[in-house]
Amino acid sequence: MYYDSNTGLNKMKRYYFDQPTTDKFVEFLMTQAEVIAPQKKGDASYSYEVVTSGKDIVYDYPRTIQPLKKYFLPPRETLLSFDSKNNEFKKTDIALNNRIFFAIHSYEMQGIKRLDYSFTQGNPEFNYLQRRENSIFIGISFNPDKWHFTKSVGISIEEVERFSLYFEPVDNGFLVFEVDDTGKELISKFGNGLSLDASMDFEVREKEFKTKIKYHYNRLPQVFEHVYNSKVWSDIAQKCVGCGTCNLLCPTCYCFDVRDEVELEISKGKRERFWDGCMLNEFAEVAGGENFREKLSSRTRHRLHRKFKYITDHSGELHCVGCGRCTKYCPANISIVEIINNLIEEYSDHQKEQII
Amino acid sequence: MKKDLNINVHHLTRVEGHGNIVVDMKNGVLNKSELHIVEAPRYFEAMLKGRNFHEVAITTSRICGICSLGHQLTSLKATEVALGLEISEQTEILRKILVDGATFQSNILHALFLATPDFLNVGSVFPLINTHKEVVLAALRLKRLANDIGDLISGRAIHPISCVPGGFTKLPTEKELSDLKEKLIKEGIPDAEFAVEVVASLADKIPTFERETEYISVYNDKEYGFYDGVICSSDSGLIPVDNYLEITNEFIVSHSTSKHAKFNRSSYMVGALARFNNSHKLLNPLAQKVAEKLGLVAPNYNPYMNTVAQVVEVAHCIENTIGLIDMLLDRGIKNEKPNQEPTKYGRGIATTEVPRGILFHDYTYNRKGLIEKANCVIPTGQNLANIDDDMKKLVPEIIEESKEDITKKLEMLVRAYDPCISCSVHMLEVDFIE
Amino acid sequence: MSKPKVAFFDFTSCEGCQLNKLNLENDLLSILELVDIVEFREAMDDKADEYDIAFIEGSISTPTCVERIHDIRRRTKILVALGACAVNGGINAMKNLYPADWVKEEVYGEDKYLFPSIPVQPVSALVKVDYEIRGCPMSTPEFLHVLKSLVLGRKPESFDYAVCVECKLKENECVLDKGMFCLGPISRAGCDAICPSNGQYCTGCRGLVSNINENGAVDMLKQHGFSEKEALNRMRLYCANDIEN
Amino acid sequence: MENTAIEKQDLYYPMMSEIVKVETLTNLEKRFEIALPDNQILGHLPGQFVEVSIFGYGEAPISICSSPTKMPNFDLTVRNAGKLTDKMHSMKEGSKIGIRGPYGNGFDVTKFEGKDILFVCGGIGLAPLKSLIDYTIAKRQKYGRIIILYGTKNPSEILFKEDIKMWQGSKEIEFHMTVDKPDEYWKGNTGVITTLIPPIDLDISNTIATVVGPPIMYKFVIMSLKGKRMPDENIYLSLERRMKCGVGKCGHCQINDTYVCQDGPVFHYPHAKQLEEAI
Ligand SMILES: Cc1cc2nc3c(=O)[nH]c(=O)nc-3n(C[C@H](O)[C@H](O)[C@H](O)COP(=O)(O)OP(=O)(O)OC[C@H]3O[C@@H](n4cnc5c(N)ncnc54)[C@H](O)[C@@H]3O)c2cc1C
Ligand code: SF4
Ligand code: SF4
Ligand code: SF4
Repeated sequence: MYYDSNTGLNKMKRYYFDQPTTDKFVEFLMTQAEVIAPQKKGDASYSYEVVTSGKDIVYDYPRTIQPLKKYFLPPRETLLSFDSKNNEFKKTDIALNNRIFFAIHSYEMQGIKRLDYSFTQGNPEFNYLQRRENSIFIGISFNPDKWHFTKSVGISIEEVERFSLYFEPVDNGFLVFEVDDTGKELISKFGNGLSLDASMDFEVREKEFKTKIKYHYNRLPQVFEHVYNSKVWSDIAQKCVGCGTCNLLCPTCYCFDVRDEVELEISKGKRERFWDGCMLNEFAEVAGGENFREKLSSRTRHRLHRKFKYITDHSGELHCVGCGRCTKYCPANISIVEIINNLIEEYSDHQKEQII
Repeated sequence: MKKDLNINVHHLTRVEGHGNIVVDMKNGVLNKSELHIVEAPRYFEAMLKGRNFHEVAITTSRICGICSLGHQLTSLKATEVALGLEISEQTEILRKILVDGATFQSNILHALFLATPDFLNVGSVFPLINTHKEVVLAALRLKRLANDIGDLISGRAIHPISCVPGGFTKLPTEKELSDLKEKLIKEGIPDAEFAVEVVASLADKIPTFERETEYISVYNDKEYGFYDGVICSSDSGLIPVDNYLEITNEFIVSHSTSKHAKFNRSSYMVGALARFNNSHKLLNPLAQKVAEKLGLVAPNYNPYMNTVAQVVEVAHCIENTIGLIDMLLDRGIKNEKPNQEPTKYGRGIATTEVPRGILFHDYTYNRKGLIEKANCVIPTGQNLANIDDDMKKLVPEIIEESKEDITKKLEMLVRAYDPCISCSVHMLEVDFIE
Repeated sequence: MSKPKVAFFDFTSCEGCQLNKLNLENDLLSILELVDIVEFREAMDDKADEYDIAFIEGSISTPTCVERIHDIRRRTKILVALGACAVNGGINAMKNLYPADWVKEEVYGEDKYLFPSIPVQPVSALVKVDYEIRGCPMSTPEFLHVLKSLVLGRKPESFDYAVCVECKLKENECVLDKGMFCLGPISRAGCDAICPSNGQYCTGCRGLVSNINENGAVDMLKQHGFSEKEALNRMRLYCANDIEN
Repeated sequence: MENTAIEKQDLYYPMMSEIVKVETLTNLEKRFEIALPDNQILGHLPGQFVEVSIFGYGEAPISICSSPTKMPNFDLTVRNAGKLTDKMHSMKEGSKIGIRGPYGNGFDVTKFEGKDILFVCGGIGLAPLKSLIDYTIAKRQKYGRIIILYGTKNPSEILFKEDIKMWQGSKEIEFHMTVDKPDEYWKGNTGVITTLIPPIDLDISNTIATVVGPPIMYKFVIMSLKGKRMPDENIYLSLERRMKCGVGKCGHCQINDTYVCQDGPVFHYPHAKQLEEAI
């Protein structure tokens, strides 16, 4: 899971882009495909948006509000439109534009990788997979803030898996690494006639993560074998208000709800799906009023188990990528790392007791 | 001559709120001719006590759905005076656009949807969809356009969202503003001109009746008095806003959950006609032309002409909004945050013209920024005594007509004031005892 | 199938919800294709004896209201509570926080008996309410959704989850994050998070989500710098009847 | 994504099918016979379900209550519980509805061959089990005893009265039923369904028990079966959860790490026992 980043990048061909070259590169990308990149949103937030002017791109950003999943599993999506008078329905056209996702962080890319797994398992899902076609990803490194803990879940800042190119900021510009053939092709198309000094040495500077999980990520599934009945869940439930933010903004959460809505011309309408979340009250309620996860403690437990155990048991990967969104945006300031560390503590106490 | 007459209109329709008209004449003596306000009291001023300054305008906006914007702005202004919050020029321009939009919306609603059916002898606007589809469509477009103004500038036309103490939490973009301006020019003005034609063709249906009274409105020597200014009385001239209690002199009458008001005479009038009579010289050129076309000349003493004055104001508001948008576009939209750091705590009094007339909010804040004392004086309340006086003069003048016609004329009279009954019952002054 | 007969009634309220319907200018004509509006005092003179669907705006706050609402319930097949005032008492219910007699006396002095007033109650406290449209004012898309659903003869969707959900779906910058107050995490959705989307905070006008963690909510607001007193006070703006302690 | 075979493009798209017969069973339940387009055969196993779809009203998972041996049409028994089910109740012969499926695992009928089968059905739980009951009756010689225990709240909720008459009259089937609250005409057993279990004589090592009913029923039925020393391996349950997609994507039906729509709704008890949230 965890690549030695130094060797990873060191083997790759690289180029130096100063800022004007970078701007030109963005312009070039925009001629190739729709470019999507982080931009400012509100006072102190960011979001991935379609680029209309290279000036809007923010290269140094902590994280966006919504993860990149919004481009593959939109928050609100029409599954089909119908005409009930004639008993007909139309599948929705999913536009197949080429898209380049630019200035993406490693954990975000890994989030997409986890979603790929979830949407290809069992019944592969056409809507998602079709949106995933013709996507190119260009990575960029980031400076961890107090919410990131990607390293604790085995994802380094310089993890380049699934990127085509990777940008590392250096003085007055970027070192651009050629990760795969698509990246190579892009550079050669763009670089025609430009002198892109490629000889620069590069050494990864270790960046400090302020937030850490106490155990190595390899041991987390094992911890989760033993904490199902932990007290930690009910402790968290005292604070949690069940707003669902942690589900909705998580890059690897993908649960949804489906609703039909008709137009004022009552026979026409559409079937839409929306992001949903297991933290919400009605998520597991059935006709007759039975709610299979009524307590907030059981909901948080389910959420965490989906990140660290249930899917992990099948995919072999943790389904938390350490982006820190669920913590940063939780109105009740509930920290996922704190939950895990508390679970670890309880688990290790328990282990000690067993030894004695 | 008829000696006895008894009219009791229970829950007058096509007005906002609940009111009854009661006329009682025995042996030629008029015992009673009153508008009974039976709306349930809501005790807003009491509820305001202890509310944080962020919540005050949100609460007072709920006094009335129709004038929610007027309450909101007046409330914000009073809060800003009390807490010493300066607002920017941009905020002021945006607020003026909002006042124009709200007046435009409300006047169209009243003139075309609520009052016009009377002139055409139908019970509501709905039958007109079949008989006068073009008019209804134009009216709907105008109303939508007016609401678009509120939606764009404050997030929602009813109970606005983004205008808060000290400024706006969200600003329109320049593109949105210039699109709105386009629409006002391309759609708004032609539709308004069409509406004026329609009203002109109905002019002979407007009852002739005159009763001179005192006209009170906001006055401002730079522009038609809407957003801000001093108090103007046609009897005694200009009066500072802080002295509003000298004018309103509220008193309780048993037939109304809303208090009545009087100043120099037994009653006074507020609203479109009062504004027109006091400020007509400051109307925009388009509105001046409309007034001329509709035969509205100041001073006008026919309360039924209030509806016509509203149409004149619609023209004014559209043209004025276009000018204000130009002003904003010239300056460019600046990304300003609301100024919400109080510099003092105390009393603040503010006035604004809402569609139905002059409105006062008067707050006292304590040192924690919580409301200690509040008073709101609402236009419909101020008009009630004047409506009763009008009825007293009108009933004997039309006593020879059928009871049905008399009832209709009385209903039309009350409707002409465009009374906003549900807000009028909130003009309740409460002193809190700690 | 004949068109359902629809009536609108107003009780103690600002009538903003009714007006909001008139603000459906673009859809008004299509609505009239779907239903027959048989009573709507704010806009028309007509009255009817029976209705298929009655929309009720406003809270119950006088003895006359009590009679009227029972009468309407008898005449209608379906009764929909429209807007915060009708659904949970809304802003009016703040009145209940004060001793009633004191308020009345302060306002009307010795004339206080002229105007009877009882504690503010939601419509559901007196008669069976089939469906609710929450909000202050009600949201027009939701009103349309309910109207269309009832014309289809189906149960409308209810939105028993937090405003935060809709806020996140729209990718708004969180106003709590900006140091403002917000009730979005515990208030019912269905408004499409219109207030946070306009940079303003959620005032909880749609009432609270069911099965709520009330202590957690107060703690949450405390963590954002609001005292327990302020937090509860501000929750009561629209939920005076629903907040216990 | 390169090289991903896009299979099943029609994951969420229903087949427009026809209701060919409607039969009122109780105040709340109706049985519908459904014909797929072009005489297609659904090809289900007993215990599987379909997603029923009515445009404007949504979708709902409904168990197939007829045996696969009945062809080409199949039956659904629907309780009026909300948006879609209410609309379905107002539909007549000839109406169109959408069908997706069959979904879920269903019962492994070959594994049951040669065994005695005990059916424990609570309320509407009889509907999903009916497909298995009918199947075992159709293939009668392959199975041992067929014992059906059926309990409802009150006599008015009894489903499939015709079939019950047949079961009661048949020598090849042992049928017992009970109601929680009898009315004045009720002559049979009264009491909850677990009261039917102790009196019956079972060859527990060769009996398969299949249990379907309301959520609270499972715990007690299993306790009774354990009381008869029924081994866990011989017990099968079918569980209900909220469900939207039916194809393992929407997340609603998860019991711990298990998707009811994929790995269920039929659960082998030793597996269900491992799932903390299951019963
Ligand atoms: C595998 C499976 C098999 C089923 N088989 C049958 C059957 O054979 N016959 C039958 O009548 N019913 C069956 N059900 C239950 C049926 O799916 C629900 O009653 C139905 O979804 C309600 O849909 P609605 O649109 O009518 O109600 P809605 O208006 O959507 O909701 C009414 C209530 O039902 C709840 N609900 C929503 N979705 C579901 C759901 N998937 N399951 C249960 N409750 C839900 C909601 O919480 C709500 O309170 C089955 C459910 C499952 C999961
Ligand atoms: S974001 Fe926080 S408060 Fe909201 S559901 Fe998640 S953990 Fe609970
Ligand atoms: S669980 Fe939290 S930290 Fe982990 S990927 Fe999801 S949102 Fe990010
Ligand atoms: S602004 Fe309010 S509603 Fe939106 S996410 Fe933040 S807390 Fe929730």
